[in-house]
Amino acid sequence: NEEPPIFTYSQPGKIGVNLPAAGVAPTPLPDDLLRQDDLAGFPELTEPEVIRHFTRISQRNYAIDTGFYPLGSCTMKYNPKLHEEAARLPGFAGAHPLQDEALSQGALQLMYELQNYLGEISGFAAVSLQPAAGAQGELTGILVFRACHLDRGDTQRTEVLVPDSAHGTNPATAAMAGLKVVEVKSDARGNVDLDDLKAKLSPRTAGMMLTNPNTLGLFEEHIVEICRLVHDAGGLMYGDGANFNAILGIAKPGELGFDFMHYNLHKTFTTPHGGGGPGSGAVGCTAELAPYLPGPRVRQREDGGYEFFTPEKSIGRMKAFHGNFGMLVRAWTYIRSMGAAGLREVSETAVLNANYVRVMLKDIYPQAIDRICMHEVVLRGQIAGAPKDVRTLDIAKRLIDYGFHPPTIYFPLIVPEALMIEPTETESKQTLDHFIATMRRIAGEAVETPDVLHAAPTKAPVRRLDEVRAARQPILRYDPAAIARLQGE
Amino acid sequence: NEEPPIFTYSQPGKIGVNLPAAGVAPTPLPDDLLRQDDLAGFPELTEPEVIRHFTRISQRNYAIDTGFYPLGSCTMKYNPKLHEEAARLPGFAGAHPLQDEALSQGALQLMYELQNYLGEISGFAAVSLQPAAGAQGELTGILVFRACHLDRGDTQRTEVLVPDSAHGTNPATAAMAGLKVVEVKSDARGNVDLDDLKAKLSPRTAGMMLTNPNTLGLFEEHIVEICRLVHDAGGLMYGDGANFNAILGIAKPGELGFDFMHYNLHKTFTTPHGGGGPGSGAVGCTAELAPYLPGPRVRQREDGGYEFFTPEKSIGRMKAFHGNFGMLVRAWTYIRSMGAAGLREVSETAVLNANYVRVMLKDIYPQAIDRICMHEVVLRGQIAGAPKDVRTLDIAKRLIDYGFHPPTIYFPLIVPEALMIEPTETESKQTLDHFIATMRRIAGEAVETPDVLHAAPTKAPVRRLDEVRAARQPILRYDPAAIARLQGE
Amino acid sequence: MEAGMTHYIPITDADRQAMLQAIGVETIEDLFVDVPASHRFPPLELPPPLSEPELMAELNRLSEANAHNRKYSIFLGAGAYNHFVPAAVDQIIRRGEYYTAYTPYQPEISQGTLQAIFEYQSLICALTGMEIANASHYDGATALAESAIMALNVVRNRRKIVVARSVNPQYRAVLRTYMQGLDVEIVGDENPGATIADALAQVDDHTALLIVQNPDFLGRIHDLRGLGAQVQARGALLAVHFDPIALGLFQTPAEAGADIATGEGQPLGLGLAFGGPYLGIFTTRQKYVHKIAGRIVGVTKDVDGRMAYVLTLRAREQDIRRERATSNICTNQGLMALASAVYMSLMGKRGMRAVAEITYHRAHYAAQRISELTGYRVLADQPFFREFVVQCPRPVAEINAALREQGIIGGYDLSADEPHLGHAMLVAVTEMNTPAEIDRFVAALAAI
Amino acid sequence: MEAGMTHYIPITDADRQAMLQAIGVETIEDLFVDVPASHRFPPLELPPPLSEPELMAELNRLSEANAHNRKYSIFLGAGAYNHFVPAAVDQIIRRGEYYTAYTPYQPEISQGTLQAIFEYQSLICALTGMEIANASHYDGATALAESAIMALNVVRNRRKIVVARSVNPQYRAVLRTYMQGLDVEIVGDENPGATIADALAQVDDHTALLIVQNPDFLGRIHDLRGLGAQVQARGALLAVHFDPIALGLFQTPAEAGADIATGEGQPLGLGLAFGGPYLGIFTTRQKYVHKIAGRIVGVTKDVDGRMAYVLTLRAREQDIRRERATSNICTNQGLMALASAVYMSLMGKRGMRAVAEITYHRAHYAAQRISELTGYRVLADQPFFREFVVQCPRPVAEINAALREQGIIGGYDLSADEPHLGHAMLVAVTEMNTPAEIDRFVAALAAI
Repeated sequence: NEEPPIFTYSQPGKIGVNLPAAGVAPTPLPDDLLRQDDLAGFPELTEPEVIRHFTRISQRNYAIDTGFYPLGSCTMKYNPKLHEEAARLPGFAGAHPLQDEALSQGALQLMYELQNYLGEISGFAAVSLQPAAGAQGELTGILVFRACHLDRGDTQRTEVLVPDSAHGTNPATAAMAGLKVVEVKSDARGNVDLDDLKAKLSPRTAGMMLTNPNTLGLFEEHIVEICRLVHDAGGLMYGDGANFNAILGIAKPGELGFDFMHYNLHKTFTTPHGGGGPGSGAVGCTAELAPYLPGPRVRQREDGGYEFFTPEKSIGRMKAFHGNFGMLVRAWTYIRSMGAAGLREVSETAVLNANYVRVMLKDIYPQAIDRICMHEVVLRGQIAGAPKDVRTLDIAKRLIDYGFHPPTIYFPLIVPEALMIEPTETESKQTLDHFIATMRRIAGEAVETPDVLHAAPTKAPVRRLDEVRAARQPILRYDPAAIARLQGE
Repeated sequence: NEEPPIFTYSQPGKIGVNLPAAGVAPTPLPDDLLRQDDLAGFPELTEPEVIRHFTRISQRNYAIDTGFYPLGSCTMKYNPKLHEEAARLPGFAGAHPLQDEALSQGALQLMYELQNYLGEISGFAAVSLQPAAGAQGELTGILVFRACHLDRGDTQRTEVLVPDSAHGTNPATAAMAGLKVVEVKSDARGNVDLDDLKAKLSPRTAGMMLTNPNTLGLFEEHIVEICRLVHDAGGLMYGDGANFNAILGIAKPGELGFDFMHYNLHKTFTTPHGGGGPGSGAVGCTAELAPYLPGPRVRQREDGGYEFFTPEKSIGRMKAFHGNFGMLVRAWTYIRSMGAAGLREVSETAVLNANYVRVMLKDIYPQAIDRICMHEVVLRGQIAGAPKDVRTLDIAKRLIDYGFHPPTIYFPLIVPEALMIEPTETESKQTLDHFIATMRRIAGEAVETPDVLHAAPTKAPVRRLDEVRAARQPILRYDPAAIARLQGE
Repeated sequence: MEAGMTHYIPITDADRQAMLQAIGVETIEDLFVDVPASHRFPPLELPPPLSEPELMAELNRLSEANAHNRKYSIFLGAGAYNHFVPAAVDQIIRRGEYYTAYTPYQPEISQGTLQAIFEYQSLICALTGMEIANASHYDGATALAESAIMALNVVRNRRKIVVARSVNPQYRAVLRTYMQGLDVEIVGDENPGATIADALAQVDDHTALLIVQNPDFLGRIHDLRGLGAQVQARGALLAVHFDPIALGLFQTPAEAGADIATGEGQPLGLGLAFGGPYLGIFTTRQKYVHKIAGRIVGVTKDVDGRMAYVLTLRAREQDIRRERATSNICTNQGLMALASAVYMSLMGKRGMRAVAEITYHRAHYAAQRISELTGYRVLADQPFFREFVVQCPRPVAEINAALREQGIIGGYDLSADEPHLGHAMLVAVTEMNTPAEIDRFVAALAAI
Repeated sequence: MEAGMTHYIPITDADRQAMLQAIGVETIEDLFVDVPASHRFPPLELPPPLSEPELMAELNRLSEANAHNRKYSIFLGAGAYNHFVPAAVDQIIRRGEYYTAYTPYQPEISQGTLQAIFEYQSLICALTGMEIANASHYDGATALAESAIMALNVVRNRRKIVVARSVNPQYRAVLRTYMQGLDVEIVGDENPGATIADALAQVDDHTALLIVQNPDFLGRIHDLRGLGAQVQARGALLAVHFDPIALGLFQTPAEAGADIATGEGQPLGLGLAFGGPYLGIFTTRQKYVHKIAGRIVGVTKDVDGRMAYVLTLRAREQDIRRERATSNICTNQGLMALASAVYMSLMGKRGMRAVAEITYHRAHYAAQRISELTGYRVLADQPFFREFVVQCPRPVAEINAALREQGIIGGYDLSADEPHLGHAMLVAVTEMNTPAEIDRFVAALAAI
């Protein structure tokens, strides 16, 4: 079932497309500008070979469409098929981003409506759809914070507060914006430690980045107070929307006191993850911050038509054109499909599913913080009676043998042997029960036959990998000699 | 990796679509006409569950898109992806078959052109696109023969001659048309035995059904004489087009003397086999037989537009509407993509590939008739030195373990232990070499480790099946009790 | 080698030379010596090949030269219905594992197709109430014709088939095509307006089969309870041609006592597709399992005891029985059976009922609105499902030509099939016709 | 439970009750006690939900309210090009195994994505001549901005970036957005008409990076051989932003001596998609492997010795390095990288060259024809690839409005970006513009 690199099928002369002749009198090519290597190393294949190759390797992937994918923090929910049809409609898939606005009214209407829907769902006054991913949404927000402070003449605000439980993107974002990261501790209930927060707030505070529900899967019990404290210190509150799937119709971040947040359309709003992307990291903010948003945004003209505009004090473009439009079509479709009650049912069910997994497993896999959780639960892979060398990694790999994608492991960093399980609302009780039973069975194996866990997986396309070899002697492009050496070792 | 029947996911209340409300004042339902069982046994599922189920079981299939499929007589060639896009264009996929001709000119033009192309490629004067599959094309032809004879007042012609090497559909078709089957022997070179043919021709001969190249993969060397003999006896010649992929631009059946033939658009003209269908069995014939063809056919009006018409002496409709239109779109696209030279290259390469396999294997797997073959080659699974109980079936099943679909086996019936290999033109020499090496390897195993062959396959989703059990105690619909009994045995 | 001639053919010039050498011939042409020289390599007069961009442009032009359901409101049915097709259906059937596979003759590597067809059979049984279903026929018409063949084989020595006038006229035509060589008398549909009772009256002791359709071609729903018993009492079989969408609400063929039930599966997620590929559904009683044509999938075990699926009872089929087979069917509509299985699974119990209800209520709303128009008369003396007959003030062709200008495809013109009804239009309404669209249709009719 | 609210949610009422009981709460609401009561369960003012048929109808209406390439001839480029998209590309990327998978963090069950990305990286290296490529950035603009970040990290203590005026203005804008917090000076693009030589002249010993684009925003192709050496001699890096289609024929960034090469992958089979999702290509030298942002796939072995693929050198990434990471990139454009890998595999050596040649010849044909028109002047003093500047007799907006009536989307209006060129239109021609279409375009221009 292995499939060799596509380059091994190459033979001189083959081609996989049927292209037209130029059909015009040729113009001489400028010889001195031509490449000299005749595309050396580029493969030559026919369409049947290309299709077979990429079909075969696809079957070596686990995906939402093949099984349960309880990857905490990633919201691996089902991607509705109607959305795929929608995004491929010719007026969406075949429209040029720079064609005249008069020729793009359908696309602009969709973007305008999506801006409004996202604003309403989150309690924000303004939305920009441009950022391409959550991390870019974060960068957008922090740049907006910076621009706002500078615009007020406040040049001292160089610090961004980040809880110790935060996603790695948060501190990386702050650094990318040229700001300094100050870490805030979590308390015993998994909330931000208010004393530590107070200690770290200062006139240098540009703002705080907070995920709520946080990465422990817990709702910040003091969220209103946190926002007030940050505001009182002159800072702004950034909401990491990675966990927004928990609170649709449950709470609006804008009403809780956040000034800015990003939406992961590829999490909460069902656009597919694509094996790593594309996503969309649309952002929403208060009216106060709206003038700094990246452009273009869409507004309605007095005549009812739609047009692009750039906010007056915009930090500038985050990328070319208007955002990952194909993702916007899917998100718009999802919201229009679910409506207000449907979205609330999404979050309610996501939280129900997570709590069900929690109560059915926490006697064996201790919960990091013993509280009702939101859309995900963080457990610890520390099984009573199991040998010490049975680690969370082994449990995760053993799940693969039973046909499950493992949860997120070793995150958040503050929880030892963390197992972060996010079932989402699109899984049935039947699937959850099967997963729970399997987790319990693995706990038994951990005690009785720990070697089975160390050896796992044995039923996947490959077994555990030599990751050190990959990093120490990197082979990062097709190189027959290097691969032959590897295979000869 | 097993996947239970979809019914096992059912739970009351679930639904997989989002339907509109009626939105009109309801009309009382006629109580006495309603079904009484509330659709008992019908499942209830959500979209995620349905998609996951059918995605998972799909991976338990072998297909052209996953590997080499040298199934003789079936022409498992590559199905181009552009064709799938073409057939789904909204004016093809969303047009009603009975909408006015004025609203269907694109579809009619395509059908008209396809009629002409198929006629030209085969040397026939008239084409009907209506038959849904090769077998229905056969029935069409034999009914046309019958109608033609009767129309001439010749009521005695009740026999159809069929070679002993014929596809099973040929005799079954004759019987279905109420005619008697007379079998004609093959000679030592794999041709129709001319003496036997002469002996069996008579005033009762309605016609002869012949596949050319025949099911031994051989071109009938005396085809012109055979046609003459049948015609001289007052009969008509039917060409089974199953093997037409061998002779595009090589020979035209209409010019060789055939009166009628069917085209398997799902073989020669790349429309996919769909796991058993749909196909399309368009038919072509001489001008003499054209008045008997089923309607509607398409003709061009004087104003350049297109219209349906029914031939004056038509045998009648073979099915509702106009044929499997989606297949017609794909076949049209293929012909327009390849052109005349391309089609000839198709057949030349199909024949080249088959002969290459032939010469590389016939020293170990004896060729049924030692001649240059056409697009497929018939070998015998009789390996020198192997135990007697190693049969062709075992060789076929062992191929599965090596990642190949087996060839057709035990057909044609006149060849003991037949292995009928049709590589098609869409396979590379690399793939053929790999297949050849594997066949040779298996021959070695047959001698050295025959049990490996008897036990094969071991790497497929399931191993050999109890087919007797399936037939003796048939479970033909989901029945949990029957399945439980089966599993408990 | 020309660019563009080989994108589907992975044999290079170098390969070709090496292979010819291995074969022991000089040129490709040498492989064709068995073809009579006088007929070898005829020229093919075909248009020059088109590149892929040109081909898609031309296909798009042909496609847009047709009316279709993204552009037009469709009130036309008569055997093909504009029901909703969930996107999930196409997502599944365009998986290469399904549509590029052959008939599942090697069960070990065809479990996907086999399980899907088994589930199709099971769903069809649940939908119809019938005991067994095969893996499909070409379409509703040919399934109906095969019911006659089967009846002739079950009820020996009877050569008369009675078919009700209210059966789709195209289906009756196909029945006659199929029967033409078999020395069979087909009666029952001679007289315009003949009822099912009239047809039943013609069932005698020469009759092998009575065929009725419910809802019938004119959309009317009949109470067929007891019909099977009456037919069987005369030694014949009853075949009921059903509409799978109507079965979300209405009497099943099993409740009618049918021995055979056939249907056109097109409304089960296949789309209009200008008439095909569609899906012939065929069901019967368990006791006729050896008489049914076509493929059937059953459950069994492998040598390790794992549950598995397999084509079974194959001795019935043409490739084994040859001239003693009762049908020559080989290729069927497998992928369409899969599509309908996905559709039925998505719909489920609630969805099947809901589609039928929405269709019913909207059709009746439309009929009511049209009946209020001056000059139009709706024939609604009998219950109907989604189709009904409207007698119009002018020829239907004229009305449809006017509707077309409004972006509406009007109903089926019955003047050729049922001239006794006058300017009669058969109007179809589904869940795709919104109330607003129906109102536009009614307004357009009023304005003509 | 309302019909239609649960088609994506497989938890029934009965399940919900059982699960609440297991959890030990009475109602769903009890799970949300941590949310401040005053802010709990706010109403959402959204339009009522649409059923699937209604949704598709509304989507179709919005889609058809846009011009698109099945209806219009497109001569507009400026960073997004109407190249041919083979059907095989979509066939692959719409496989659920690919598009519904997450980032391949569990390599044992992600070999499909990992191998595809490895092959993407390899194809990009072959195309560009560069040594390593990452698994993608968001688009060409952000890839270019990341080249500046990387340069600042490679060339320590230099805070000046020089960017040529002929770099896409949107990309220059994004570069400035990304740099705004990093105390960096960006120069080189101030003066209209400034050349690459002018930009090079600004590279001094405070400069970390020179960024040029080839073909440049106005379509011109430059001979950049030796440029890398000149820049490196001043202690700076050279980044070349390339066009992947042009590389079928023209000088690679490697031949220019680039340290970093970035590109917009959109023309590689992604379609126009109203601006996204596109694909940011990022390549550099092997020696900077620890400085590159984003994901990288490498080859290794499993414990049984089987060759396998894995995300590698992960210590560079934000989830491990956190505030010491040089980029926060996490989600990328993986599926688009796959699409481009399928495209490049289909095209191969011959196809990539052919597309570039057809584009080149047709663009020059169009330029020649337009240059013959009275009132139009083509700026073609330098070699160009697929785009060229036309100075028009009237404002470009007026001309485009007239073209629109002919079903033609005219070129990019340069008046905002490069006002010194007058009524200048940037015209793009690809293999999708047939000679006949070009003739129509020229005729339409002539008639304005």
